[in-house]
Amino acid sequence: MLKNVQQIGKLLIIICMVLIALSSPALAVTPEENAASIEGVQTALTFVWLLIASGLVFFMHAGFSLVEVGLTRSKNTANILMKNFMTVVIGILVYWAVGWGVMYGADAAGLIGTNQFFLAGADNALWNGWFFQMVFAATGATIVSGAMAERTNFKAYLVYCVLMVAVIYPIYGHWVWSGADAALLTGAESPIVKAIGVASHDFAGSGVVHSIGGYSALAGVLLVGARIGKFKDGKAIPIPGHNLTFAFLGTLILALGWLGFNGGSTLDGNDPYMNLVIVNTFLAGAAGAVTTMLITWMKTGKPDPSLSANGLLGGLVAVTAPCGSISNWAAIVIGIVAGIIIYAGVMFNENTLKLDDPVGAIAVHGYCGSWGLISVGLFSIGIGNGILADAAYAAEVPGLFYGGGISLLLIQLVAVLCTIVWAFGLSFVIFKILDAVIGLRVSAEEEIMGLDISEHGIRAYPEYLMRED
Amino acid sequence: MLKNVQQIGKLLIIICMVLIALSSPALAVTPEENAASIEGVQTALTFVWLLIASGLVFFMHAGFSLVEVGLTRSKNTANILMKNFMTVVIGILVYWAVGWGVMYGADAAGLIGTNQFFLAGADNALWNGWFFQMVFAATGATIVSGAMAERTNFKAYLVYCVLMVAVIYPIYGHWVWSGADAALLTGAESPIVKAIGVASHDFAGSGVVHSIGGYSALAGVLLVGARIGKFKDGKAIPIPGHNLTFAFLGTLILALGWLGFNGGSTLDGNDPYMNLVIVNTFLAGAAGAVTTMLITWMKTGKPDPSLSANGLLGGLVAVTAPCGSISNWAAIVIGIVAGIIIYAGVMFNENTLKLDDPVGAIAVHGYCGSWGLISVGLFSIGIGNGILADAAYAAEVPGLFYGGGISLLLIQLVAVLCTIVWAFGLSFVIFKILDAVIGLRVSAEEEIMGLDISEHGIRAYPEYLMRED
Amino acid sequence: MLKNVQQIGKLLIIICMVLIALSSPALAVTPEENAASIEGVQTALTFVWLLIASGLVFFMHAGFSLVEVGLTRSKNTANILMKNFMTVVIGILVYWAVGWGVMYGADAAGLIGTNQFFLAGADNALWNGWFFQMVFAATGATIVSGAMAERTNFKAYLVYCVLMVAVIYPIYGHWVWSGADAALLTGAESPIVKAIGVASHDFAGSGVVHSIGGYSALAGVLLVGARIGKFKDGKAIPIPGHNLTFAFLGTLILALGWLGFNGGSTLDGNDPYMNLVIVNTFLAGAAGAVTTMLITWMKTGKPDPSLSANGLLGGLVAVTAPCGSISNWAAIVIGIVAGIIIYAGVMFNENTLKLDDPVGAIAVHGYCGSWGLISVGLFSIGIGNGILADAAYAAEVPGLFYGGGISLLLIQLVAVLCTIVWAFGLSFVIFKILDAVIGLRVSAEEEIMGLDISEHGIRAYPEYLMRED
Amino acid sequence: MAKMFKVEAIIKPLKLHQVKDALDEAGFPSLTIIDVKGRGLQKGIVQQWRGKEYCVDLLPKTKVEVVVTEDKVEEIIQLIQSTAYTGEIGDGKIFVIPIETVVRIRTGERNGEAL
Amino acid sequence: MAKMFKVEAIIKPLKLHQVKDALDEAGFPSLTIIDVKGRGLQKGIVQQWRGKEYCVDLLPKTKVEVVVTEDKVEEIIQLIQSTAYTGEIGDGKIFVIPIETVVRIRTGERNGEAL
Amino acid sequence: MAKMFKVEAIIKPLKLHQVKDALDEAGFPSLTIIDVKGRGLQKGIVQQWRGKEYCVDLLPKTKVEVVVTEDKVEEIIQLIQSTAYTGEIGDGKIFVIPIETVVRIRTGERNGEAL
Ligand SMILES: Nc1ncnc2c1ncn2[C@@H]1O[C@H](COP(=O)(O)OP(=O)(O)O)[C@@H](O)[C@H]1O
Ligand SMILES: Nc1ncnc2c1ncn2[C@@H]1O[C@H](COP(=O)(O)OP(=O)(O)O)[C@@H](O)[C@H]1O
Ligand SMILES: Nc1ncnc2c1ncn2[C@@H]1O[C@H](COP(=O)(O)OP(=O)(O)O)[C@@H](O)[C@H]1O
Repeated sequence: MLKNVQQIGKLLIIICMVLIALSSPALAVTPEENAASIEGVQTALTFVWLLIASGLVFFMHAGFSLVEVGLTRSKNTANILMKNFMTVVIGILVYWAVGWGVMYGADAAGLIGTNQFFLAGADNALWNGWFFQMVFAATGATIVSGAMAERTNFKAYLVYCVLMVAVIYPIYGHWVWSGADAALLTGAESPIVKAIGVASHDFAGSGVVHSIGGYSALAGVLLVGARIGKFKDGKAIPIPGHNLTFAFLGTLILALGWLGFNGGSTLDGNDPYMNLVIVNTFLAGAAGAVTTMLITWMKTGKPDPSLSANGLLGGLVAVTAPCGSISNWAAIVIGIVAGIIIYAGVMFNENTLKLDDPVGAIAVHGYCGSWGLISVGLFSIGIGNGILADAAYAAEVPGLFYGGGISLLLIQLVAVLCTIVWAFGLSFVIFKILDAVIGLRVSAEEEIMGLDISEHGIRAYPEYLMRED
Repeated sequence: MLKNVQQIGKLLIIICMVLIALSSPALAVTPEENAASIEGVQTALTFVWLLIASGLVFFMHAGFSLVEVGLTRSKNTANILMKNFMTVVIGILVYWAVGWGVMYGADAAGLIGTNQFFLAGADNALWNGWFFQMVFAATGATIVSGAMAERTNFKAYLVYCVLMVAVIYPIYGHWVWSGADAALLTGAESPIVKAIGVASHDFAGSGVVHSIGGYSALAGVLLVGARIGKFKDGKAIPIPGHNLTFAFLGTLILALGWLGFNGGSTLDGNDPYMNLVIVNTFLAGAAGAVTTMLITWMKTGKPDPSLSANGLLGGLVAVTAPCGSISNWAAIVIGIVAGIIIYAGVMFNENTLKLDDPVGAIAVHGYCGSWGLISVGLFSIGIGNGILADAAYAAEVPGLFYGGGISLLLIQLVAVLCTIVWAFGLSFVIFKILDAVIGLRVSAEEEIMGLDISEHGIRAYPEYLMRED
Repeated sequence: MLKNVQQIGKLLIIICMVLIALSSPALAVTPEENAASIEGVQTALTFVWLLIASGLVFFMHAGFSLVEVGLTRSKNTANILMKNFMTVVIGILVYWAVGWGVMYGADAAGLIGTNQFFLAGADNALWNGWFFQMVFAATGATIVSGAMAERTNFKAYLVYCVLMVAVIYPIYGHWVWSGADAALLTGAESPIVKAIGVASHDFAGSGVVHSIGGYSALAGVLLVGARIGKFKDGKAIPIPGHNLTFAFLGTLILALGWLGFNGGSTLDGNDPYMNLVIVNTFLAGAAGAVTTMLITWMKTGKPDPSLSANGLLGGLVAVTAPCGSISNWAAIVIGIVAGIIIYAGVMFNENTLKLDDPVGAIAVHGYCGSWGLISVGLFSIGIGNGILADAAYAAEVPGLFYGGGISLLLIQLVAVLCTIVWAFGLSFVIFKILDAVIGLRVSAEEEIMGLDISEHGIRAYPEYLMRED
Repeated sequence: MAKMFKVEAIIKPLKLHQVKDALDEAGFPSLTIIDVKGRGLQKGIVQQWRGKEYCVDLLPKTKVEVVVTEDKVEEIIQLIQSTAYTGEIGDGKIFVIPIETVVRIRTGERNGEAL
Repeated sequence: MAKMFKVEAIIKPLKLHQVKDALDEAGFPSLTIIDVKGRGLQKGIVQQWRGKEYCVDLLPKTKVEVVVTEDKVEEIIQLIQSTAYTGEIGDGKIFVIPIETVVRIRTGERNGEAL
Repeated sequence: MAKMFKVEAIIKPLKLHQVKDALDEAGFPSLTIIDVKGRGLQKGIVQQWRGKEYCVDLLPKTKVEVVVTEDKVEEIIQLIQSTAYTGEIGDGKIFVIPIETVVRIRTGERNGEAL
């Protein structure tokens, strides 16, 4: 009986359509054609949105350059500019040839992608996706570059940069973002996910991008050692950067870039939750900046510019994982905690670990990245609940503070562990090898002379008379 | 009878739909579903457009920083960078907690909004709207910061900044943009609008943002006094800024930002009139720059860089109110007049009023903002006329030069008066109180030493040897 | 019979629609209405996309300024900033008044446009198109400004700039992009196109924008002569620029701008091929940068920063014409060749031609622009083939390496010839006249003093003590 | 031939304007200025960087050099001393150095005529 | 022991190259260069800022210092004078200052041997 | 009245810290520092710009000036020499210049008391 009705329906429709089609060309649009057009526009909107978001993230490389240049001495400026510049262009080529395939190619054992190298067989949708992912890829290496600035061998850095974009970043990325059933940290078939019962969540990469960069930087800083003159009798000596205007311009460019970084990470120009994502992003960043400023004000009686700028970045890094899964107030709390982590982390690194990280990259990207992952386990509202009623891309279950129990927090902690073990461990090995083969550090003479002269035979500002030490 | 037909119609449709739904899933798209999807895409396009526009406006804070830094001395650079940076982050937090509610919350007496504090109950549409409005909100304070640069107490400025974003800006904003029936300057029920017979129009904020900032700056400059050495025997002494490259980069960033500032202010990604708006914006800015350059060329024999840059900004500020309501040629005329105002205004402030405004903020934002409001009353074409045939958001009636008589001009003049009384008056009182409680100005010694050292214990460019005076 | 069926169909539909319309307002959406809405959204998406792309291209003027400033001496910085700044604002006004009409107005003989001056009769679609084209227009003049930096008379440059935007650029542009049937290089009715049998293709302006700028610069550099001290006994003496940070920031801003420059040039926000375009763009740029860096590394033992930055730009310029018509690997090859051209071109200009081009504009824009046009003839896949199956705006036929034979290569070579003859020839004449009437070059005394003081009575960085020579 | 001396004063940068103007008015327009950094009885100032304080003990100073004949030395010293004076530590010092010969490049004049 | 002198020349910055090369060719490669600002008979230049003119009376100059034994002083003066000469006001001055001792840090050599 | 001298040392910039601290410890906190460029036996360094090499023969140096009474001169020379020493070419030189008068601006004290 139903079948009959169906057939009659089909018949009726076909008749209708024939009649319509015949009757007048002006009226010849079917709902199905419209639906296809609508889908076309939706796709086009996603393309446009992601391309622009990619542009903003690409521009972040200018931001990183300026922050690093500003917070270091002018005798190493050309070298830092070149390192950051080559990082992007190497990133483009290597992520095209290898990185994307490793990250998003056909899954092998939940651990690594295995095809689509050189973007073989790409179409416009893939190019769009690649471009957005590519601009993220070089970021990890750039973070490392900042932390190791003013004493690292240029050639060794370039080789490291290739490996970062080809291997370190995309393999961890595969575990989280590949969408493979077995993807180590997020796939339904992954033993870890099965054991804990819930998938890990890292919206735009507090872990994938920032922690990976931050803990790789930790390995690098450890192995390359402190700059000459940084520690005297075990006490850290301030080495002021040469241009605060560049540092602040860079920071604001980075904040702008985060609009694309997080906003684009819904990967869908039609997902209204990009608004929640972006609002949370800026609330957390602002809270971080204010917090760090207040702490420095209390500690030394004067609000510190470069740490306040770090505070903004810390808040932004931290909220990058949870931004699509939490309320506004939680974003602010996350930002405040990030601001505290920035101050405490920078001091801890310098005073306790005796690490020399000129730009604070380890605290900003490493520690705040981990805090970001953890915060998902605390503040996640859960898809379908409250403001996330219609959300598509957020942490699925509620976190600890929203009655979701400990599971989400647990898997997030596992993710934190993975970033540390993977990024720190692998980078440590790579830097060790690079040190043996190429030499990780320039000579003391070259360092004192400045890497601009020793590595590039140039001065960044040849006309200004400036003190060498 | 009609009722019967309706019922038969409904029945037919329901039958049709059931048949269609049953017949084939592939064919199961109704025009209504399509219409809903289309609306979804339209909304998504608005979201995307406004988020990007917001990003560009956010980036204007980098522009303001660079212009202010560039036109002042290097001994105050870190302080200016911090002030502008904290202005944005404070703006984000305060406009979230208070400002938005005061501006767009439920209207009380046409004067003030009263709910939605902390964005209570927000959804994606509201977050989208908030984000766009938020990036505007901190601008007023930033304008003030520039005019009072090089001698204002950091703490007093921060407190002022909070009040600007929480009270001064959003209350005036409520009068113009809240959409409330009784909104003082635009609501149909407002006694002023009723009296004059037409609503005021301020497209993107020549008045709301720029005049408010400019006249607040006037109050501040008056109370804080001139920088040491600015006037000698009643004659203004030039105090050159330390970096023209920053000033020009900042100016170009501001111009870029205006694309979002004005373009986004249709608040609708589907409104084709964003094109007219943006074209008028850039025409006016260009006309302003050329005009000011020519005037300085004639006056001193050499085209002046920083005033020419001010000329561009003056044109942009002026056209911000009328840009959606006028023809191209009118935009150019408005820009030319703005360029004249810039030169005349800067000279008048310095020579006659003996005001010390290092960056020309009062002329750029105050005077040109007022000219922008007035120009609406002169050049408005009126919705439905000529090129505005399909316009949705423009001044409703024609202005004086388009046969609309004096009413529009009148209400625009009332708006100008309101900006002056409100911004100058309230800021004057606030600065007076701040001066009594915290102290508005640093000590002469601190000023001479530079605010970088006195307020932050830092130098912006510690490696460059530079003269202190 | 068919007619009857049609009539019955129409009748049925009308009945249906009446019934639907009567039955319920909520259901009153026809597929035709939806189709119209969809078209509206598609148009709106194009508007939004092109406005944003325009913004990015506009921002390139900041990039050009910074690169030029960074690679020259600080005593000419204010002058360079002013020149670039006035180029944009003059560009806006002149392209509005004249340029657009000459380029896109009603065609006369395939050579020139003849109406739409002052954008007479413009609607939103035209404003949108104008804005996008306008931001391209001033680029040519800016290129010239860089090559002739540090010794050219300001007034003469401004006059040249007007002519560039009013005549030189738009006439050549008319031949390629006007869409006129007779358009010299692309119209089906053009004698050249007829003779060769295929239209020339220049996607986003390797020729129209870059070669025209580059070969105009060649004429200017030839006539204005080398900077004092550039050649000693026929040997080129390096004159280092004063700020590499600005040069690199500028380069990254330019790269960002290219996203809009090439991505926007599909002129359709719904064309998915913008993704291919942008991916190819960045691949070529990256390949160019790496190539030039490696060459300098091999040649002098140290990787050269400013030439590597030029390498990126060379790759971007070259791929601007072919980016929508080629595969990824071809983009990389094109970039590599561009990187070689940059090094060889800069050396050839300096060592052989004894030309003094401080920023490398002739090699970057002239030579790489030509290579870009030629590469279309080699690597074009052809519309409808392979990845270009659905492409709308690409070179129509395959190039030499894709079995398309020699025709496409031939017409591309003709286009190269046209850019050289037209831009070099006309600019040569114009500069000659300007030299006679105004004087193209400042006096030796003014040049030694620096153009900042002589042309503007200002120093860009008055506080820094710096050597004059 | 009158003996000649270079009066070399290290002063606070912000006093330069006054010193310069005073010298001009008193008929000594010619001078040379050098940006220097100095340390004397004056303790350095405490600066901070990323939350850590450190002492900058070399403070920016301005060196003013005026070459005159012996009879003008005392007048110049008085002038500089009175205009550069603030009474606070760090006001600086004046050193007087003998000059053997002075030549004006443009004219080749020597010594007294060259001043 | 030959007496030693420091020849201190204040010249136009753009003449530095020539002076430096001339000294080198004449066998006096060793010298020290300082960026200074100076005022002499030469009037300052008028600059402008935001539409207002003002006079900058301290112009950038370069100080060249060469320490030599007495017998070389005149030669150096001649050399500098002839190469730094433009004939225009502002060409600068040369001051000759007695030096008591010279020490080469690297070797500890003194006086004549240290030069 | 004890004779006074200015000990003027041209040293490598990166040695400034050590020299400064050594002087301080030895009881000579007062000094003046000037950024200079110099050329001596040391060849310049080869730099490059846009693929072309060129020689910068004026290298950044730091001039340290300490004015003391005659009896301290030798001690200061020794101190500077030992701390500024690297043994490589370019270590610099020390010049000792007689000083006629010293005045402390703040107090008006002269000569020995002013040091
Ligand atoms: N003995 C000295 N040798 C060289 N320079 C000196 C000497 N004493 C003082 N100066 C210079 O004079 C400046 C001011 O000296 P200071 O002792 O602080 O002044 P005051 O004693 O008046 O407070 C110092 O910064 C330093 O540059
Ligand atoms: N008496 C002086 N004391 C110190 N410096 C001087 C003196 N006279 C000239 N100078 C320096 O020499 C420079 C050139 O002097 P100026 O009088 O302009 O030269 P000329 O007399 O050849 O035109 C001045 O800028 C200043 O730095
Ligand atoms: N005769 C001199 N006159 C002026 N300055 C000198 C003279 N000799 C050396 N200098 C300064 O001393 C610096 C170091 O001199 P150099 O000859 O390189 O040292 P060394 O002989 O120990 O290698 C030079 O850069 C220069 O500034």
